[in-house]
Amino acid sequence: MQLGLSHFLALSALLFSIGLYGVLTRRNAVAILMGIELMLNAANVNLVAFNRYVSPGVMPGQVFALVVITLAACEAAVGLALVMAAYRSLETVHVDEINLLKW
Amino acid sequence: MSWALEILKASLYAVIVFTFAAVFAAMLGVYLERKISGWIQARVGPKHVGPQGILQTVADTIKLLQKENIVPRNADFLVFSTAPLIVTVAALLGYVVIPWGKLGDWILIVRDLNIGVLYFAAVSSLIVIGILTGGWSSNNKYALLGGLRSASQLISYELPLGFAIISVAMMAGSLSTVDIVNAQRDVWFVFKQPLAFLIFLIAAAAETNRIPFDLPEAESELVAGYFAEYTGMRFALFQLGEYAEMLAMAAMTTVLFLGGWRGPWLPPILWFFIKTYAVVFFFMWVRWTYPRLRIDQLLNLSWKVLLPLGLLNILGTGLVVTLAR
Amino acid sequence: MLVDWLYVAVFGVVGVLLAVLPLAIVWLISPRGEYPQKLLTYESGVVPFGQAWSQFNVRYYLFSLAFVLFDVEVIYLYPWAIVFKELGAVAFMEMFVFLAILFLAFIYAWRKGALEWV
Amino acid sequence: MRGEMAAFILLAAVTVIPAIVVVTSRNIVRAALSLVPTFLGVSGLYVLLQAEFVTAIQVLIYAGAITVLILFVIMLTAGGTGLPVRQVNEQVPLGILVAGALAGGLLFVLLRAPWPMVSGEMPRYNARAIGTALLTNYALVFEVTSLVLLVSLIGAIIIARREGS
Repeated sequence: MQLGLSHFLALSALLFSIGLYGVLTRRNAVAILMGIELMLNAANVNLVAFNRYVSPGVMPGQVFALVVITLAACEAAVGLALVMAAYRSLETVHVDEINLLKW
Repeated sequence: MSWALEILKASLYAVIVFTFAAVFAAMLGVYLERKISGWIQARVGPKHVGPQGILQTVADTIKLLQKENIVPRNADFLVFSTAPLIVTVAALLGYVVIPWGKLGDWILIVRDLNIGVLYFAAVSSLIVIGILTGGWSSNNKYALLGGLRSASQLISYELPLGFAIISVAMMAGSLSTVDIVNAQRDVWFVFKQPLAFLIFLIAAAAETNRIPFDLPEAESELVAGYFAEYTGMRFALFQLGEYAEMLAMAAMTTVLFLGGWRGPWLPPILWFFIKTYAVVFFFMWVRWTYPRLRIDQLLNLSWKVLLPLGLLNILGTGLVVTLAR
Repeated sequence: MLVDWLYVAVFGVVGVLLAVLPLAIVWLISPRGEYPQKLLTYESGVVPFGQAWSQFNVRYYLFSLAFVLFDVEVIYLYPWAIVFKELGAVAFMEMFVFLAILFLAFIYAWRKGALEWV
Repeated sequence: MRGEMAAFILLAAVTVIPAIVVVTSRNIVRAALSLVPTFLGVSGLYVLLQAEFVTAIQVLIYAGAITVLILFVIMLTAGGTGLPVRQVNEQVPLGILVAGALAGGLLFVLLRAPWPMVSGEMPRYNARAIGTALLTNYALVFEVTSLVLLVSLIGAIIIARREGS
């Protein structure tokens, strides 16, 4: 069987679902961020795979994969800063205990 | 079939390079370190095993092979055992893109990747993970503190290192190590990019945890830093990784700034080793001459001096090259 | 091109195997004698107290934060560095603007003391 | 060709199995460390897709920088393995259901859609092509990226810094 676009798409769908599962079930905010990183990676695999099989020769997919990597880094930096701030004032990193705005 | 053949060839290369690193980087490196430190401090250094103590490291290796591998009860076993492997393998992966010399038209390089220097920077950034997790998994306060410090130091100096590499890539117009050496046919880049050379040298010394940048393992305050709990062969793997990385950094300095294998009269391989070991000697000389920096001085040097200088150097190079076009 | 990376992959795998080899030798020939004191965390020879896994200062985080964001900047410098000669003054101006904006970020981090080890 | 397929299957295993560890491991540090093989596996996939430059960037940024940041935060907050605390919330069955349904739905759609496939090779000098694209067609994207970096640095510093110091 020839290695083709569908293989990569299937793998990225799987990776995305795993990431989603992590985001839905984890209590630790850092672990939720790790799930989000997995999902972003899945999206990146899609971008680069489409670039390879749908428009080889021009680079939009890879350029936007770079942009997604940039945004993932920004997201991680700001998200983890929020975790640090929450930990400092509430002494917990568990999202179900960070509920000051809820009553 | 050709795939199997390539894998076989690659494995052979890997074994050769690994042995080379173990012998030339670690064993010879440790021996040279002890001899040079002795010479600088007006001592003799290792003397008894073999002529001039040349077999001292071999004896040490055999000794380490017989040592028990202790894993502390409170340590995280899996992470504890993986950490030295990460450091060693990440250091060795960098050797793939180093061009050791030239025999006729045949360049002695495992693989001339298109993105050679970027690849080198990428794999050496993996070392941080090994050191950080090694320090963490020991469940030892000093080791954890050493690991955190080491990680902050390594990541801080990765940026100036990258900037220095980029300045060279700008001059050569390529990221391949072979292209970079070929671009220095007339003038070595150390003369065109003296500032980048200086930045690279300092950052390389810091990346390999050499004194004056050896805070992570500062014996007097942190016992031994991130590998305080490691014994026997696992400890030796950390050492191997560190010395392998030092040789790789010295070789990379040679490739980027000192014209690689280029030089008159002598064969290219010899030139490459002369230059590389000159850089290694420089690292050792600095190590045994200067006192250790304080951690705030260390981080200030990287963030407030080298980083802006590196950026300005890139902009200046860009301006000059664009205007001279 | 794929062959290049096959070499890298083989280097990784063989590297791990060769690094495990001495550990296996050690496991075969080294003496083994376990008693509770030996498995204690060494620290500096004093009996350790408490867990080492405790909270550390936030300043470590500020450095790694700045590192990640500037490292991302570096990935744009690499492709620029190898093509800017062909593209001429426009490419240089684009990078100049890019770096100028990031220099603002750098100055901000400096002024706010994020690069300060106190 | 069969070699590529074998490499893909191997890389898929290297990517997916640690990814499952990432979302299920009760030890938070091991979960974070499992991110490393996942990221390296994904970078291997980029190699198969002839995207050399993105491969190196994936290793440099994800494995070398973001993982370190995550490890730092784990060590600076909870500190330990997280084993003594419950790591999952009460949505586990629901999570399995949703993730499974999403995977099924995505696979159903993705594998049936008639993608306009074009055969061809990617440019040999990947980084060069990306650089040209970034500085010409995508110049605006490139400049805005630096603004995003500036804003997130400012935001993160404001959030993470202790007040009054």
